[in-house]
Amino acid sequence: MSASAPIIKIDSISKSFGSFKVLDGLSMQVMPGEKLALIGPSGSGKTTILRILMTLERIDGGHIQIDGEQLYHMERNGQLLPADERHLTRMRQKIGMVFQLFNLFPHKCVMDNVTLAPMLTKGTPRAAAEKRAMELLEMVGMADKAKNMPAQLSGGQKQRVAIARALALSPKIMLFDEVTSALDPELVEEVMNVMRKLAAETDMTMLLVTHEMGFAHDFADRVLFFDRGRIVEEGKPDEIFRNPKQERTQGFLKKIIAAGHRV
Amino acid sequence: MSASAPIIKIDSISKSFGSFKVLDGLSMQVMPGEKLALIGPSGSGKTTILRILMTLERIDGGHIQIDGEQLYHMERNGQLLPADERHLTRMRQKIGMVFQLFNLFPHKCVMDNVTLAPMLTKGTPRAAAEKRAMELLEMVGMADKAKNMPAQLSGGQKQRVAIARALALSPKIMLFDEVTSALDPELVEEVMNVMRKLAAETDMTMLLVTHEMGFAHDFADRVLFFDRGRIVEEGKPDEIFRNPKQERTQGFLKKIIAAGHRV
Amino acid sequence: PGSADDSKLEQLKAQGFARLAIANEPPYTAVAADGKVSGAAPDVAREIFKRLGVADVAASISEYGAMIPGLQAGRFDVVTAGLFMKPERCAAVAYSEPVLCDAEAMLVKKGNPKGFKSYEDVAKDTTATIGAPGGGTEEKLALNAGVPRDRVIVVPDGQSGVKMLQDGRIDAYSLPVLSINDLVKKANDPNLEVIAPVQGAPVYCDGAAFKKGDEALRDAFDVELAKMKKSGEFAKIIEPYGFSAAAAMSTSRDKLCAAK
Amino acid sequence: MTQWSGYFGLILQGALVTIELTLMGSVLALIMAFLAGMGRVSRFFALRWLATAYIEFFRGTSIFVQLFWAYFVLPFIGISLTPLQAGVLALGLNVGAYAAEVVRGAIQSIGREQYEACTALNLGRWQGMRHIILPQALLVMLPTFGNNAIELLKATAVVSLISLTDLTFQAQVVRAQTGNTLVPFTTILIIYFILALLISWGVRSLERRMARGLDGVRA
Amino acid sequence: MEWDWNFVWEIMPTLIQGVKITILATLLGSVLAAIVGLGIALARRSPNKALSRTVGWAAEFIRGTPLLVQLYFIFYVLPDIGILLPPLVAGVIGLGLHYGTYTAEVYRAGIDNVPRGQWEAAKACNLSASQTWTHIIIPQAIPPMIPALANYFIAMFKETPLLSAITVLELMNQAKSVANTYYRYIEPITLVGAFFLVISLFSVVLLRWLERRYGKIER
Ligand SMILES: Nc1ncnc2c1ncn2[C@@H]1O[C@H](COP(=O)(O)OP(=O)(O)OP(=O)(O)O)[C@@H](O)[C@H]1O
Ligand SMILES: Nc1ncnc2c1ncn2[C@@H]1O[C@H](COP(=O)(O)OP(=O)(O)OP(=O)(O)O)[C@@H](O)[C@H]1O
Ligand SMILES: [Mg+2]
Ligand SMILES: [Mg+2]
Repeated sequence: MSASAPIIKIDSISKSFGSFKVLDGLSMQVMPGEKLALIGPSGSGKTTILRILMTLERIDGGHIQIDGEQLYHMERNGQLLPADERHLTRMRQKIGMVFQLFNLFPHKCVMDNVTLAPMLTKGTPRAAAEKRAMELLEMVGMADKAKNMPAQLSGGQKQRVAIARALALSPKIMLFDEVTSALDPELVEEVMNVMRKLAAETDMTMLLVTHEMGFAHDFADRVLFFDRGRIVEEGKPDEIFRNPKQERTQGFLKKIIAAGHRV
Repeated sequence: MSASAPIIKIDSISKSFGSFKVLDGLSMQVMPGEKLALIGPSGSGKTTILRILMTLERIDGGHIQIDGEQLYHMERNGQLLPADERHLTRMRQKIGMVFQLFNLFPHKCVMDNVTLAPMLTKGTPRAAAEKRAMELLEMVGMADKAKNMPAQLSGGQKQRVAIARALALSPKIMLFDEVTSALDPELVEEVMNVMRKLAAETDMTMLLVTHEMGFAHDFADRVLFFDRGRIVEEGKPDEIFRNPKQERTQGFLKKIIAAGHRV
Repeated sequence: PGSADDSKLEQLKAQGFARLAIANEPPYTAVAADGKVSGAAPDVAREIFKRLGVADVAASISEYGAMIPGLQAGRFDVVTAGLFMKPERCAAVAYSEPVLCDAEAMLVKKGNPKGFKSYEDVAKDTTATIGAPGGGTEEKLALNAGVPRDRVIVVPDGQSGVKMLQDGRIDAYSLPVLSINDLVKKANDPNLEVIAPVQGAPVYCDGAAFKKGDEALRDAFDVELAKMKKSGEFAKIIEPYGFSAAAAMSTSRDKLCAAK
Repeated sequence: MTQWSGYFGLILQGALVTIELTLMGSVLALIMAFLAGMGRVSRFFALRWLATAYIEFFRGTSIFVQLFWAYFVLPFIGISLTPLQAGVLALGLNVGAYAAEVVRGAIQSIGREQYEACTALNLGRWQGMRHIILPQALLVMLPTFGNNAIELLKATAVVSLISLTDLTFQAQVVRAQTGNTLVPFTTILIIYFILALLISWGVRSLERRMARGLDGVRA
Repeated sequence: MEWDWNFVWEIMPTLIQGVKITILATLLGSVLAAIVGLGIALARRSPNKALSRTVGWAAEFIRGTPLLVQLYFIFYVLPDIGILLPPLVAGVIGLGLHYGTYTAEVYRAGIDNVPRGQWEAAKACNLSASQTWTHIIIPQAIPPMIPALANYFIAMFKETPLLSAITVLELMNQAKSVANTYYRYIEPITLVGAFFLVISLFSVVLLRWLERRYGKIER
């Protein structure tokens, strides 16, 4: 793996909301196929990184390369210019995202939620899009609900549809932001199972933000611990969870455990 | 403790929402000073019981006695009549409740949130009410924010104020409905600490609904496991969590554990 | 009169009808239950246009306030609505020779309790109020006679005026004689009394009002009008409605437009 | 003596004019509402400015004045409209300005997360608007649109200013010809109310049909 | 027709007289509408079915029919049953009743928008019904309503020309009177539009400020 080039290369990016600096010169790299977990206290900027990769927020400075190409810049005659909408549209094909609150389209049935984007953005014919959608719904165990409206589904089911929807565009990189934290405790497991399967079966690159340490442990090849927009510590799950080196990491994990979460 | 009479005596109550029967002939008793945890799957009726005790919902049948007096009925010449508003007002003095979403009064500062009810319902003079409020805010660690508005507080801080507000009426029974589940994981601990202290220091009767099994374990003298409006199993925390006898309880706890919660 | 003006009449002939603006005020105009338009003013106009070779007229009822702007904006070809000639109006439109003449009247409660004979009488009684159409001749006359603004009530239409008098909201309601007579007939109320004519108030005449610039058409209209006045047909049309042909023939546009 | 049946016929003719005005005015208002409402949330400053100017002008000046201008002033710049056209134009533009704010509000009421889902699925701005945002926003707009249509119905009463023989105008004519106030006005009050009920009933059943299986779209 | 500035200055004092009456009618109408609306909103919440239904239908009727026709009724028909109102009073009552049915909806929404949790917390604090209304619900319900209420009062302002039908000498009536005297229409009517636009633009600024100040309660 070390032989190939990183698929995500973040180079000292910064981002502020108003006068509040969330990210300040952050750099990191992700290898193709890597499964990465981002953990850390609330407000440390985890979500912000995913949203920046999905181009839902703009960066104030720095560079990001996806799959060897600039994300927020275009090269024209050797010069780096700010990206226009067309460039962003092309780059977004490589990236998919699943949200904490699913964000399904409430006025479309499960099937239409999954087929809409391939049909509109790639011009996939309906028949092909529906065939592929069925496979994906099968995979997340939702094939029998293809005609349901989102309002008729439980939270766990909604989230599984959202995963299928994001997969339908076959992105190279998938971003997951606290995909289980809005679910009832009993429904969490079904979504986690789908994601474990996904992680094991595909060579997609995945970034996961979560507060469930046990899940992060099972899912990830590598864990990044964030605090105040900076990477405080990173390493293999076992290292981070069993032997955190930094005081900040230790404190965080202790509090989480005290609050009743298993690591 | 077995010598004294129960402070809450629920006698085969039933409750429906539309055609959906939530509680069907439920009976249970609580001793003075007891700390009770209600656990069970989502929708099993835990919240409904607390809301019925707080008279936020009416029952369709059955009887409830609080502290030796009928809650929803009045005795007149040996006959049981439906309670009128005056009777309910008197009975509510014995009961306080803390909500999942705090429900602080957003247009009043912390101090006024705590003093409002004693001044209005008991006619406590402002000076006395504020003195008592300061003690309570001290206890929940919020004395320094007495002049803040609720919008300026974090979730954990809001919940601690809500606890102080409920305590200000010195009820004999306190009801807590998932008081930590709307909080960021790092803030959960501060509220739990306040409640552990409360449980240890007072002889108030307390009913707690929670999905945090570890917390239920620490907090409660007795745990009730609910499913579909019925008590499936009850016992000391150690019995329930280590050796559940019913299959339903076992299944529930297994799922919760798999989802990453510590027991 | 240039050739451009003559073309207006040709144009009306070609399209086969002329567009009239009329008011909702009997007996100058009347609308029957079947929607058919009659009344003194449109009947005269219909006859003259027929003689000019324009087969028919299309009349639409219009608010007084909308007539002159409509004429100027080319919405109507002519206004025949009982608009009395006055110098300031003569400056705004091109009038034909006089058609319908009428004196001013006042409607009061039975027995004329305040003893009004003229607008000056209304001015003298400091508690009296008088109703009149907004911007109309009667309003102007009352104001000129010294009735203060807040005692001259602007009444939107005849029916409202009668109702307000009956309800005691105003002490007198002033309109041309024939309009008042028609209202009284319809109201069929024995407690009303007509004072006509109002002392000191002049007799006014209306004419068909054309757009400035359509003087050629107006002149053609005048020629036929004069012929009809002479032959007596004019009187035959308007006298059944109560108007006097002699009054119209005894004066002229030039006199009325110059009057002070 | 009074020929009431004939006069009721006149009033019914007026009702037809009122209905015609309401229908055509509503269509124009709807078109303007979407144009200006979406203009208000446009990325382009010029469009936003244009839409804002339209909305503030037509909400700011009274409908009476607008009607007068449409009928009597437009001819001076060479646009001569029939009374019906002028009535429809003024009513449609006026109510359209109010409804445009409804469209804008509904579009903005759709949560940011739906826009973000569109971005994450790589839908273009117009694709997202067309397939995701507008269908949901429409349901939010409908009830207020119903109210706007009733406002328009009531506003048609002012067209008598430009000699359009609508319901109110015919009632005035009947009143002048018969000398009776109570009968014509009671009649048209009832007719107006029935028309208003028809509008709200129609909108409500439309809403029910569109909302089928959509619980959760509206808060 | 040419625009004549001399004429404009000549008629300005008369029009300003009219503006004064217009503003007076709007202010009095607003006060009445605010009170009537509260009455309707409370009556519709009443557990007494007969009361809440009757008031509900009456409000629907008033809202579904044109203000113009209602004004005719109040002014010309009510005297037949012995109720004789001066023009301005009749106008203010018409405006107040008509707009009261709108403000009632604002009150209803304002009260409904106080989250259920606040009612429940009040109960858990053992507050009585009247204490809950005065200390918890009303203080939270009123501020968010202020912009919506102000909005209706501005709309009312623009409907005052209807009062000319019942002989109130407001702005529009003065303008028409002037126009009929001199046969010049463009200037007076355009000035009326300008007056309305100026006052509306001013009130838009006021509204924005009200929205910022009262629009939201931070929770
Ligand atoms: N749109 C925004 N406007 C202002 N501040 C924002 C915005 N989005 C995020 N922030 C702030 O940026 C900081 C980082 O937010 P972010 O959502 O990335 O944190 P996080 O690590 O995902 O936290 P959590 O675990 O609570 O989701 C927080 O302090 C947050 O308040
Ligand atoms: N107002 C209501 N109307 C209709 N159904 C209701 C209402 N309140 C509760 N229910 C239903 O009653 C059942 C029991 O609800 P309750 O809130 O008591 O469950 P719970 O055990 O507290 O669940 P959770 O753990 O999700 O809070 C649920 O199925 C719920 O949908
Ligand atoms: Mg986050
Ligand atoms: Mg619950």
